[in-house]
Amino acid sequence: MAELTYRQAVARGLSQEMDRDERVLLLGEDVAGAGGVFKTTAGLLDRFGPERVLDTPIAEQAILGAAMGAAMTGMRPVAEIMFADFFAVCWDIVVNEIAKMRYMTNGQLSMPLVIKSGGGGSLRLGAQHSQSIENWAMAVPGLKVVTPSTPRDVVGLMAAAVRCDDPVLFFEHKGLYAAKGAVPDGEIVDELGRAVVRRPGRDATVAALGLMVPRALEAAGLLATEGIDVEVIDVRSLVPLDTRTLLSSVSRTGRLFTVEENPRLLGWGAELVSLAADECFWDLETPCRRITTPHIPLPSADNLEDAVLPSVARIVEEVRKGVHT
Amino acid sequence: MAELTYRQAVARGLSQEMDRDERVLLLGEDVAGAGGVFKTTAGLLDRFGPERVLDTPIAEQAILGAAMGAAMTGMRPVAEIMFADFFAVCWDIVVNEIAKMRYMTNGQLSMPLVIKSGGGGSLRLGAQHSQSIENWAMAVPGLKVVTPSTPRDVVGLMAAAVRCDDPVLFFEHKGLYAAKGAVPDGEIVDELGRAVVRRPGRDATVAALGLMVPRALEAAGLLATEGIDVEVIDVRSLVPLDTRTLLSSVSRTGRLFTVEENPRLLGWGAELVSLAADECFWDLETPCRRITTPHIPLPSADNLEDAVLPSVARIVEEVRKGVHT
Amino acid sequence: MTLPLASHDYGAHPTVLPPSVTARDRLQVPQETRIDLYRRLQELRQFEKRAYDLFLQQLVKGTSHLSLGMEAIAAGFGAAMRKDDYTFATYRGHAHTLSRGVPMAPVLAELLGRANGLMGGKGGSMHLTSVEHGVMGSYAIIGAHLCVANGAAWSAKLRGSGQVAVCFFGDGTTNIGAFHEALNFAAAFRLPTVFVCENNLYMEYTPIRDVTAVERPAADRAAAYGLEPLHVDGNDADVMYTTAATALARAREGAGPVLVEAVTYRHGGHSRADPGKYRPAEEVAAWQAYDPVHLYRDRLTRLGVAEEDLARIEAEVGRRVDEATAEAKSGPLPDTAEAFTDVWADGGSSWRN
Amino acid sequence: MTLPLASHDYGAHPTVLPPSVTARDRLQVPQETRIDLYRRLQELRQFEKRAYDLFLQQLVKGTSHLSLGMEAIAAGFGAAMRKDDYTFATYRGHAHTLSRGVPMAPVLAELLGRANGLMGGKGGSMHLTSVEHGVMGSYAIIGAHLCVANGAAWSAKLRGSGQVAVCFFGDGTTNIGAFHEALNFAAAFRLPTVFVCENNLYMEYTPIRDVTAVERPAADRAAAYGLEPLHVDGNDADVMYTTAATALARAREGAGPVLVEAVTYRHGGHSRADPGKYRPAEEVAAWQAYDPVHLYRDRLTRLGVAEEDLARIEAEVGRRVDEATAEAKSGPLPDTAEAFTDVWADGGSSWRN
Ligand SMILES: Cc1ncc(C[n+]2csc(CCOP(=O)(O)OP(=O)(O)O)c2C)c(N)n1
Ligand SMILES: Cc1ncc(C[n+]2csc(CCOP(=O)(O)OP(=O)(O)O)c2C)c(N)n1
Ligand SMILES: [Mg+2]
Ligand SMILES: [Mg+2]
Repeated sequence: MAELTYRQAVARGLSQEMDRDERVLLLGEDVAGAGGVFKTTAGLLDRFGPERVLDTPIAEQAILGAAMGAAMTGMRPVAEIMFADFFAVCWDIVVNEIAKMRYMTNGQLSMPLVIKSGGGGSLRLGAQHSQSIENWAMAVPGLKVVTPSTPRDVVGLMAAAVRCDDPVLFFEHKGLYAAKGAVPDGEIVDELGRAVVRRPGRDATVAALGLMVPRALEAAGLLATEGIDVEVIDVRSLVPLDTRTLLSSVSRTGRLFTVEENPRLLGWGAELVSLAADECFWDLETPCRRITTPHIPLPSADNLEDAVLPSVARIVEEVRKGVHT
Repeated sequence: MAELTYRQAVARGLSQEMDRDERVLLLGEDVAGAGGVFKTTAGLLDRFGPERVLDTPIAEQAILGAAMGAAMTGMRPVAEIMFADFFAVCWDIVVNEIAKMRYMTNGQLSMPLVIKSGGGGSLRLGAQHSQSIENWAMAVPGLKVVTPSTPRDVVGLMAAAVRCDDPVLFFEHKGLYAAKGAVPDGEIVDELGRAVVRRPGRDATVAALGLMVPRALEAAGLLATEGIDVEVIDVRSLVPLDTRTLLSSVSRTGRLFTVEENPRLLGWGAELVSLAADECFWDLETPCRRITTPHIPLPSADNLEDAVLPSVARIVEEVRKGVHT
Repeated sequence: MTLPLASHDYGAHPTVLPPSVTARDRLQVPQETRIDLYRRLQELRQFEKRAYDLFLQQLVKGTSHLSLGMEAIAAGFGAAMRKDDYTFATYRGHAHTLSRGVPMAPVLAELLGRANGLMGGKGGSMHLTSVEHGVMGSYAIIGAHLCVANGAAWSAKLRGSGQVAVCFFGDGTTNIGAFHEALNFAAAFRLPTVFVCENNLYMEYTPIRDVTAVERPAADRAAAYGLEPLHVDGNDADVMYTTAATALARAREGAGPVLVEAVTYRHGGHSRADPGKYRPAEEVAAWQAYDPVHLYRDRLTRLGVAEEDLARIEAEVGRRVDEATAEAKSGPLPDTAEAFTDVWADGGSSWRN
Repeated sequence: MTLPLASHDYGAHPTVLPPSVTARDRLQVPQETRIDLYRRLQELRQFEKRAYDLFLQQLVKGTSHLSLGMEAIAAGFGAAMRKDDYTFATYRGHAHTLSRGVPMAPVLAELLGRANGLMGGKGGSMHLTSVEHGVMGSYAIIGAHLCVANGAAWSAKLRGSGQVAVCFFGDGTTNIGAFHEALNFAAAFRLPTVFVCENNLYMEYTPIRDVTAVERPAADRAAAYGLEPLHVDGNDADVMYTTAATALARAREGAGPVLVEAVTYRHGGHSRADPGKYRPAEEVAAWQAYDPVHLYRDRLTRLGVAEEDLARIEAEVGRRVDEATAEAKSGPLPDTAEAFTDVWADGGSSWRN
C-alpha cells in the first residue's frame, strides 16, 4: 500500500499498462520530456523510451488522428489532450471519426484507445481552462466516459480504459491532482461501468463525479449531524452507466440529488434525473434536484469561481431543502 | 400570403434582414455563386453582391472566426456551416470563443451573429451527415439555439436570430427543406424563446422539434381516434427555453413525452424532463418518457434509418403505453 | 503539362489541353502492368457509370460522389501499392476501394442499402471500408482522414512492417486546418504517409482558385513541410503509376512523407444532385477530350496492343459489372436488428447495465 | 542575424548571438519615437517583474504568462499602430495590452481578481481585453484568434475604415490547423491582417524545432499563402518598429495580409508554475546577454541620449508601477452577483422565461 497523489497515480496506471503491453503508446504535448504539464506522465519517457512516449506539436487533430490510425492498426494508444476545454479543437475526430468508425464499418474497425485530459475548475483559470465536459462526451454514441475521484480509482480505471477495445475518454480532475490517497500495491484493474457507493444512507441519494465527490461526502457528514442520512455515490463512469447501482439506490431512498460541476443545461445529471423520473417514478418521494454550476461560463476571480461551483455549503442547503420539500 | 418551401423561406428570411440592415453579411461554402448546396441562399449573391455574400474556402474555423471578428466590430454576419455534423471541426470557435467572449470581457464585446446549418436525418446520408446536434449547443452557456419546423417560422425565427445581439445557432432540418407552407406577406419577426402549441390537448404534453413536429402531429391525430387527446408543442427554441409554455402544459396534462431526433443520452428532452420532474413533480400522473433515436450513430440504409429515427408509429405506441402506465 | 487559362462566371481557371502525351509512351512501365492499368481504368469507369444508372433508377440511396474522369489516379496507385499498404479515401471513394481489389458486388450492394453491402448497409456510399483489402475507411468530413492516415503510418513504422499509408483527398481539402496539422506531423516524425491531392479544380461548386492563396493548392504548400513539390498529370495512368511507385518506395524506405498533387477533372457534378452546370462548356469539353480512359487506350494501341485484346478487356469488365449489379440487387434489406450492433466491441449498443 | 546551433537534452536549437547591432543604429527611426520605444520597453519590463513579485506573494491568482525578454515586439508594434487598429493577443498578452495604452492598474487588478480589474475579475490574466484601446481580446486556446482577427480585418475592409488587425501568437501556434485556415483566408480575400509570430523557440516545454518540419516555423510557411517571408530580430525595438510600420502600411493600403516572424526568447518559464529548467544554461545566458531592454538602452546611449534622461524614464515608470500596484491591491473583491451578469446582451444570464 502506497500513499500517492492523484497525479502520481496517473503515471502509475499508465506505467502498469505500458509494462504489460508494448502496444500501449503515449502521445501528447509535453508528455515526454517534461513529464506532462500536470506531471501526470513523469518518468514514462525514461522508462519506455521515445518510440512509445511522444512529444507532439500543438496540433490536437494530428494527435488524435495519429492515435486513431494507430488504434485501427494494432496499437493501443493513450493520447493526452492537455486541458479538457481543448477537446473543442479536435471534436470532429472524437465524435465523427473515433466514435462512429466501428459502427459505420459494421464492426470491421476497432478503436482501442484512451484520451486522457485534465478537466474541471477551482484553479482560477477562467472560462477556457476550467470546463467539465463529461456531458459533451456522454451525448455522443460510441464513446465511453470515465472520471476517477481517488488515486486508487485513477489506476484502476486507467487500466480498465487501456484494456477496453472501445474508445474511452478519461477525464482527470485538475483540482484533485494534488490530493493524496492510499493505492494498494500490485496490479489494479477496475471494470468500466461501475459506480461506487462511497457512503451508504437512507434518506437521499447524492450522485457526484470527480471533484464533487469529496464535496458531496463532506456535505453528507454535515447533513448527518442534522439527522439527514445521505447515500453518496461516486458515478465514476458515465458511459457505460451503472444504472443498477444508481437507480436501485434512488428507489430505496426515494430522493435523488446530482452534484455536477458542468453548467446547468444538459449536465450529466439531466440524464440521471430523466432515468429516475421514468424508471423510479413510483418510488420518488420528492422532486429530483440537480446541484450544478449555473448556466454560465466560469469566471476567473477566486471569490467568483467559488460562488458558482457547487460548494459543500450549497450541497448541504439544497439537499436539506429538497428532503424537506 | 405565399406558399413557400422551407428552403425558400430561408432565403426569404435572410433577404428580409439583409434588405433592412446592410451590416448583415452572409458567408460560407458555396453560399454565393451556387446559392447554397441546399439552395437556401439562392438569389442572395445577385441581390446583395459579392461584398456581402461570400463563398469561402473549406475552412470552418476561418469561416466562424471571420464571422466572430466581424460581429465584434460592428457587423451582423450570418455564417453557414453546411451540415450540422461539421460543427465539430470548428467547435472551439463556437463554444470557447463565440459563446464566452461577452462574459469573459465583462460585457465589452458583443456577438451579434447567426450560424445557420442543415441538420437532421431521414435522407440516408449516414452517420456523418445526419446528426441532430441541438443538444450539443444547448449544453454550452452563451449560445442561443433554435430549430424551426415550418416555412413561416423559418422566416420569423431567422429574423429574430439576426436581430439578436447574442450568437444564435439556427438549425434548419434537411428533411424539411422540400416541405411547403403558407408564409404571410410582409415582414415577419418572431421572438426567440417562444414555444408554440401546435395542437391543444388534455391528456398528455408532447414536445417536439424540427422534423419531429409533423410526426408528433400525425401521431396525435391517430391517438385522437383512440380517445387520447394529446397537446403537441413545437419547442422551436431550446435556449432561451419557453419553460412557461412547456411546464404549464405538463402541469395541466400531467404527462410529458419528448420526441427527439438526437441519440438518447442527454438529448434536449433530458433537460425538459428534468425540469418537469422537478418543477411539475406534484402534477405528474405518469412517468415522463423520451422518445428518441437510440444511443447509436445513424445507419445509412433506408430501412435501418427508418427503424431508428422516431416514427409516427413509435410515437403513437410510446404515448399510448405511457398514458396507460 | 500546359495550363492555359479559360474564363467563366466564377473567375479564371486552368484548363488542361492535351499535352504531347505520346512522349509519355516511353515511360518505363512494363507491358503487363499497362494491361493491368487499362483493366482497372475500365473497371472504375464502367462501375461508376453503372452506379450513376442505378441512381437514375432511384435504386442508389442517400448520396454518391463519382470519380468519372478521375480514374487514372486510383488505377495508378492501386497497381503500385503493396497488398498490405493502407488506403484512406474520401466520400469520393468508389474507385480507390475497387482499385485495392474489393469486389464490385458488395460495393454496389452498399450503395443500394442491402444486407450484402460492404458494411451491411450501415455505412453507405461515403464510408466504404474493407480492412481485409487495406481500405481503412472512406471519410466524409473534410480533413480528418489525413490525420488518421498518419496514425496507420506511425503504427506501421513502430511495427517495422514496411507498410505505407496512402491518403487521397481533394483540392478543396488543402485549405482546412487538418491538412496542415497532418502534413507537419508526418514530416516532423518522418512517417510513411503518401498524401495524394486529387486536384479536380473544384470543391463542390466553387472553383478552388477563387478561395486559395496559391496557384497549386497542394504542390505550392509542400515547402511548408520541407517536402518537394510534386505536380503531375492525374489523367495519365502511366504518370500516376510511376509517381505512385516512386512515392511509395520513398516512404517505405523511411524518407518520410510524400505529397503528390495530381491534376484531373470530374466529368459529372460533385454529387448525385449536381448537374455541374457552373462549369463553362469549353472547359468541360476540353477535359472530356482529355479523358484518361481514351488517352490510355490510344497509348496502348500505339504501343501495339491489339484492338481485340482491348475490346475483350472491356467486354469482360462489362460482364463483371452486370453480374455485380445482379448480385447487389438480389440482396435482401438488412435486418433492422443490425442497426443495434457494433456500436461497441462487445458487438452491441448498450450504454447501461 | 546569425543563428548558430547549440545543443541540449531535447535536440539542437538555435541561439541568437548578438549580431552587430550597432549597424542598426542607423535605422530611420525618429529620436522621439526612440524615446517612446524605450519608455514602452521599461513599462513592459517593470510591469511584468511586478506581476512576478505579486505571484511570489501569492496575490496573483490562476496562472500568468510573462513576456520578460520579449518586450521589443509589443513595444515596436504598440508604437507603430494607429489608435483605432485592432490587437488580438494570447494568454501571454500583458505586454500587448499595455502597449496599446491600457493603464496598468486595471490590468494588475485583473490578475489579482479584483472588482477594479479590466474585466471585473471575470476574465483573468489570460483574457485581457480593452475594446476602448483596440485590444479585442486575449485568447487562451491556441489558434482561434488568428481566424477571429481576420473577421475584424474583413469588417474594417467592408467599412473602409483603414483599420488593420494585428494578431500576435507563438511559434508553437504555427502547427495548429487554425493557423493554416486563417492565413489562407486572409490571403485569398486580401484582408488587412498582420500576423506576428513571436518565435521564442519553445512551446510550453518542448522546443519548437523538435516538432516542426521547417526551420523557421512562420517564415518558411509564408510562401504557402503567397506571402513574403519576413524573419526579423524580435529583440531589437527599432527593427520591430520599422517592421511593424512597413507591415501596417502595406496591409492598410490594401495589399493583403503580412506574416512576420520575430525571433526572441522568454527569460523565464512558460507560465507561473514553470522554472524553465529544460533549457540549457548557455542558451539562457546567451539570450539574457541579448536582452532587448539593455540592447536598446545601449543604442540610445550611443545615439547621445543622456544617462539622466534614461534614468528619469526608468524612475517614472517605476513610480507608475508602484502606484498601479497600490491601486490594484486596494480594489475590493468583485460582488458575487457579478458572476451572473453579461452572459447575454440583456446583461443577464437567464436561459428560460
Ligand atoms: C469539414 C467539411 N466541410 C464541408 C464539407 C462538405 N463538402 C463535401 S465535399 C466538399 C468539396 C470537397 O472538395 P475537394 O476537396 O476538392 O474534393 P472533391 O469533392 O472535388 O473530390 C465539401 C465542401 C465536408 N464534407 N466537410
Ligand atoms: C489548442 C491548445 N492546445 C494546447 C494549449 C496549451 N498551451 C498553452 S500555451 C502552449 C504553448 C504555446 O507555444 P507558443 O505558440 O510558442 O507560444 P508561447 O507560449 O511560447 O508564447 C500550449 C501548448 C492551448 N492553450 N491550446
Ligand atoms: Mg475538388
Ligand atoms: Mg513559443
